[in-house]
Amino acid sequence: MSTLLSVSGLTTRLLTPAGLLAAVEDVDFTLDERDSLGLVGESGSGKSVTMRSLLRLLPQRAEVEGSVRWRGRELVGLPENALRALRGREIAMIFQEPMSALNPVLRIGLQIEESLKVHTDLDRAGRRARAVELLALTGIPTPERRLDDFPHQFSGGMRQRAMIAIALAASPALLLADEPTTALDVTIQDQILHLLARLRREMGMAMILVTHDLAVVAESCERVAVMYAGRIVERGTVRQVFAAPRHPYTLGLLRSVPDGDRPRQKLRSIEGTPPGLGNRTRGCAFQPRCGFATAQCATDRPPLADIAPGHAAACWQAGRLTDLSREAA
Amino acid sequence: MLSIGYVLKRLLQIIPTLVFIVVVTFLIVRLLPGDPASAILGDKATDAEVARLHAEMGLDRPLIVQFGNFALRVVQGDLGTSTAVKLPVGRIVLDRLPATLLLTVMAAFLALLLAVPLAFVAALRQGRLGDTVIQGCFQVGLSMPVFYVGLILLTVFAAGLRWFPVGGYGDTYLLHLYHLFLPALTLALSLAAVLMRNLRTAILDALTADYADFARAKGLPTRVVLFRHVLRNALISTVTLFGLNIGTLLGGAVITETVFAIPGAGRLMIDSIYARDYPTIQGLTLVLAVLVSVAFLLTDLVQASLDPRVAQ
Amino acid sequence: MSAGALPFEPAKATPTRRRKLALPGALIAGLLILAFSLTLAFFPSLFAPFDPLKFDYKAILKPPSLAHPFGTDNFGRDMLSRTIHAYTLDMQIAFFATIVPMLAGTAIGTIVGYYGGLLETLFGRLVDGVITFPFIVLVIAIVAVLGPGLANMYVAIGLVGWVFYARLVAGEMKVQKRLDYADAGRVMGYGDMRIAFRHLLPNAVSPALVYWMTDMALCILLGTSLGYLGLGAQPPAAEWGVLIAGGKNFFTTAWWISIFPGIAIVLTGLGFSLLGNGLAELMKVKR
Amino acid sequence: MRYRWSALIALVAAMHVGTAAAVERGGVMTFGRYADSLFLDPASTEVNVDIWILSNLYDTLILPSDDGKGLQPGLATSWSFSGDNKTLTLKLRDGIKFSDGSPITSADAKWSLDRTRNPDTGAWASLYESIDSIAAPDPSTVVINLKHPDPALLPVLTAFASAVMPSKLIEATAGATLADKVKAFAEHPVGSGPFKLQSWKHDAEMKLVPNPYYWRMGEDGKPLPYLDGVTFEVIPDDATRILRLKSGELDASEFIPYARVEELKNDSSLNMELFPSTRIEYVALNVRPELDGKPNPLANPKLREALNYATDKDAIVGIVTHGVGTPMTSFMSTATPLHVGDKPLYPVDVDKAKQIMHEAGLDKGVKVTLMTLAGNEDEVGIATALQQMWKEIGVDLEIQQIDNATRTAAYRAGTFPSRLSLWTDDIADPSEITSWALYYPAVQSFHTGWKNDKAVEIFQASQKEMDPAKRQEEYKQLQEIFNSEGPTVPLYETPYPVALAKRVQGFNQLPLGNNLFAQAWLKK
Repeated sequence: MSTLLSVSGLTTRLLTPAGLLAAVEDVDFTLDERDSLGLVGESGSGKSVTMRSLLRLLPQRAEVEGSVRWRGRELVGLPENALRALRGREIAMIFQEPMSALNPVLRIGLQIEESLKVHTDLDRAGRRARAVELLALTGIPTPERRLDDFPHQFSGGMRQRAMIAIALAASPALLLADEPTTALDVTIQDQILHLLARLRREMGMAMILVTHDLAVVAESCERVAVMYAGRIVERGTVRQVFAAPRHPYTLGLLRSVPDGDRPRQKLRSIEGTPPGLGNRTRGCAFQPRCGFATAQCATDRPPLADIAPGHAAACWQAGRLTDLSREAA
Repeated sequence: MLSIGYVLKRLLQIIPTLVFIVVVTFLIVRLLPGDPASAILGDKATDAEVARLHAEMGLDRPLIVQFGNFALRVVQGDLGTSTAVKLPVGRIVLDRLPATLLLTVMAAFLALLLAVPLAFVAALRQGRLGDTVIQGCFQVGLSMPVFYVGLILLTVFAAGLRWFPVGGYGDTYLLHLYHLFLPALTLALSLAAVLMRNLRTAILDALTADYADFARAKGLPTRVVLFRHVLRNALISTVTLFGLNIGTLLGGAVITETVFAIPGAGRLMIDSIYARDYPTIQGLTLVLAVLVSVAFLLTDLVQASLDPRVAQ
Repeated sequence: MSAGALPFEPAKATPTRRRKLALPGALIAGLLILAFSLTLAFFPSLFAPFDPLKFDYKAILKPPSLAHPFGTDNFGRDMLSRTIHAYTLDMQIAFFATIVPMLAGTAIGTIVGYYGGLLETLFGRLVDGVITFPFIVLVIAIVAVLGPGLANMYVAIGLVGWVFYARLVAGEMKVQKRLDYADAGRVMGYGDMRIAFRHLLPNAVSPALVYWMTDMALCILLGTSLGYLGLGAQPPAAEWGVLIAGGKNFFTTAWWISIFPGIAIVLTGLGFSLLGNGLAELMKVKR
Repeated sequence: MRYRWSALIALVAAMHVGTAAAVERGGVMTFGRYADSLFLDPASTEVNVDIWILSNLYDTLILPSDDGKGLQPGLATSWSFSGDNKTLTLKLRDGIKFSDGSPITSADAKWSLDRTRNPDTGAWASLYESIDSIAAPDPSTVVINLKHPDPALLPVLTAFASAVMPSKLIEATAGATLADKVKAFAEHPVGSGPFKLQSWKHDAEMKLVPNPYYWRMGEDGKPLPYLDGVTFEVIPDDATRILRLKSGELDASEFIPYARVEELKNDSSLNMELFPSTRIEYVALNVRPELDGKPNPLANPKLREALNYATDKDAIVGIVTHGVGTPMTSFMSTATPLHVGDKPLYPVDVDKAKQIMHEAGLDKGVKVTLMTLAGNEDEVGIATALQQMWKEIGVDLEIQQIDNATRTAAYRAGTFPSRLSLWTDDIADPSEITSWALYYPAVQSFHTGWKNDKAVEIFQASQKEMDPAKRQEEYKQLQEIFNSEGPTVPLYETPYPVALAKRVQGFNQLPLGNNLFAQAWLKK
């Protein structure tokens, strides 16, 4: 399958009281058609900013550098109205808080039809029919009647389904999902993930899923990229990374998640907290919290180097990490 | 969105408010020192004449009886006769009300016309020059006494540039609007300042809200994002604020009418208080209270239509 | 009050997202202006070159000069001294006209907001009544009953002003009382009053405090309007409203009489609103 | 002794020189007023806003001369007293009509005067108490029988309250009582004056148009008035009124604040007129021994004398009236007939005042309260000036700003400590102000409680004294008594400041305040 999206050297700076600071630095990854990539990391790791930078959904005075090629077309520096034509039609996005992402004062039907009005040439009746279709597609009962309801008349799960219906109105090629399940309780979370999987299959849609929940990544994504302090520290297929994590941070994350099939094991958390935007050191950003850090880690930053085909990690100890971790266990 | 039940409920709520206002006015007026008869007859009248007028006005009867008569007649639509100009209060109030209504409606319209676009500009250019200049001007506008602003506008635009007449009210409907522009602008300035500041904050919050991001992510044109999504949400709190300030707008009309020589109900109220013209004070207060309650209800309904969560 | 339209602007508390650019600057600027105003209010004679009441028949209506930087009024009194001495009265107005309504309104708002039910509907009608009634007319009527003078003006404003605070606090209290920490209080066996005042009020009071700042500026403006109607501060005391009203007739010939007190009002009003913005910023309240 | 007035009239007419410029007819004059009229009924209205324009709607049997001091024929062409001065016979002009064309007869005059002099229907009945009865033997003769000779009768007959009204029309108007009939009639009045009311939008605009049947002739031999109409506009704010005048939207504006008289004098497009007036400003001091239970310091004549000498009238004239006013030379204004006195009363002498305070044992100072009108610039100015001047001699003056109704109630009840007072005469005769000022049985001398038996005695005599010389002498004594020990602090007199556009000619305001438009005309 051809490459849908290729991102290289992506750097985004945001305006903070202390001036323009880089929230995302030098991020590279690619995404093929129908592929799904999980962007995972603690809050403040820059995963959400990375996703928003693709569509340039950033506050007024943010700056984006590097390259984002969508179907071979460079998006960084594209004029606003050209980029706008692409949003919703080819790349769609859904958000974490369905209650605040849906406009509380507009009927759900209208919030779907306005998208169709921009991206399709359906007439009023056609749009209304399509809207009903979309609601049914996302599993909302009696969609015909629910069109004229308001967001506050929907339950948490229903609101998320409605938001997905709105996003998929123009059958986009790529869906960007910013922590879509975080605000939902577990049972509904599972339904939403299955819904997303089914829709991707039926509509041949690629997906980038931003989350801090490794279980969600494991269940929904083929490939994963772990971000820390604005950089990708490890990238590969889920199977490769989960089986043999090559970066201490990924290892620490995996160890802090209970593994259903292994008997009682001690969960270990990672000490300390990720560095703020301002104070990123010269060496590897994870060094202060890393159990395997050497002198070199403090001085020069490890590049994101391939260890196996399709599997890369940014750590001087990447090669020897599995045996080191067994000794320390 | 607006259920009839909600509208009816709100309409019924006006009744107790009106009763409260009528009773309060009736009592306050009776507390005013200085017997109205002597206020009307002035220094030179003899005591006999004062006593005669006092009895004629029925002021010697107990309060409850006076209130009974007043309430009875109000129900029949008779607001009594003004002791100052010896004309039925109903007719005077009807004669003077249009000027004040027109003035306050125009002022409200101008206030919104000023506040909404400027709040948008200030919000979109948050922190930059445009924002500080707009906020600064409104801060000055808010702190200037109404009569002073009125005087400046009159001197510059009316007497100076002759764009507008110097006060007065004109005869035809069109002339009314032409005459009332400057006073309405004077009255609108302070209200616009309040609305602008509130709306600017509301727009800032709406701009950064998720539904705005989602709207942009849907690729909707900026116009749709700003008006249908951002402004519509931001206006809700501003409409409530507007409702709260209607009584104040009317209060401001009192001075504006004096400065611009407009024969409005505001000035009639002040003259009546000074002349201890009980019937006119009571009648006018009741009429004004009804109008303000209706206006208050209208803004409530507008808000309910804007925000479905309220009307349920 | 002005009878000039004195707009009231209650803040509305809704959950907000943390704003990127905190603005403590507004608070600092506000405090600076407030400090400046209070110093002049407490020690006017230190800064005022002349006695504010002293006539000088030979110096009637003199334009600004070295001797009289703000010029003189139609009694030959020095306008700079009168504007400075007016700080004493006007800061009094700002504080005394608002402190009682703020405290009373907050207390009533807490109780009404906490208990709700019939009390709340009754309160709602009372609030509608007070808001619907043209405020300036009520003040003038009350001042006419009690006679002009600042003390009566405080009473007049107080009788009406508390409603806005009560309405704000009641609204916020309804939100706070549904939160978990209110139930926690009940679980711990605290009485209603203790929960309402010790626990809920500190979180519910912020919009009222922010509004208090604006209210202070508005009360000074109200003094100006009453001054225009002759019901404000009594002569020969210096108060900005009275000074501006006094200078009205010399508007074209002796503009300085009204301009400088006007500037003082703008500056003080600016101080209060900056303070309000800063406070709102600090307590994450939407102004 | 038959004394025919007609000889005197010829003399007065001759004096009236008037500008020789040819009169131009037509045009409507707009006149800016500070307040609107309330109730245009000559018999029952009390307020100046009504009184000062009534003379344009109604004529009286005898009219005041143009300088307001003398008389001239009105609806009556001639009048004469009987020998014993107890009967006045007036001959009506023939062919005179009301503004609706109906004839004016002696019955109308009798009906009007009877209504005015009846205390139940006339607010000014006390001025007519000398009249016993009125007869109308034939349509053109009115005979007034008096209880006693009354020197003030003729000036009283020129007053607004003596207006001749259409009796038949009023009686025919719908209404339960006479008062209701008058109220209905007052909305569309029919009068005998130079103008009639065309429209009246309260507190905004009143339009007068010429009375087609008016009897009086202009200089060009055609009936008065010269104008096509007068439009009154109500503009309460002084500054706005002047702005409107300067921008040409008004032809004239009354009550120019003193502070701006100088400025308008230098304005080439305007005539700043200062019409002589009977308007006086004074402080009335309550002299009763006790005031609400406490001893009243002002009861001590020494203190009153000290206050008078401590008051610098010239300074107050300078500060408050910006030099437009003049210090008072007697308790009545110089424009009041029989006024005596050429030098200002109590010229300021602070040392003498201190000396008097010392003699009266008041060195340690005394507290006095003054009631002033809330919002009235002039009164605030005077009060502030007095406060500072009296402080010099140890008198601590507390200023109490209250609204008019409250002050009037305290004034009438005699419970006011002291107050600022303003007075304008209503008739061109000193008897009105004198009865208020010193005739105790009337209103206890300006309600102050001051009583001087000798003054009361002389006043009663003067009320019946027909010999002008003797009456002059009596008034001379009355003024000497009052000016030396009266219960007031006289301040100043002021003219009526009216600003007129250059094109306005012939407009006149009498010392009594009446605004006369009959002989006004607009130069093209």
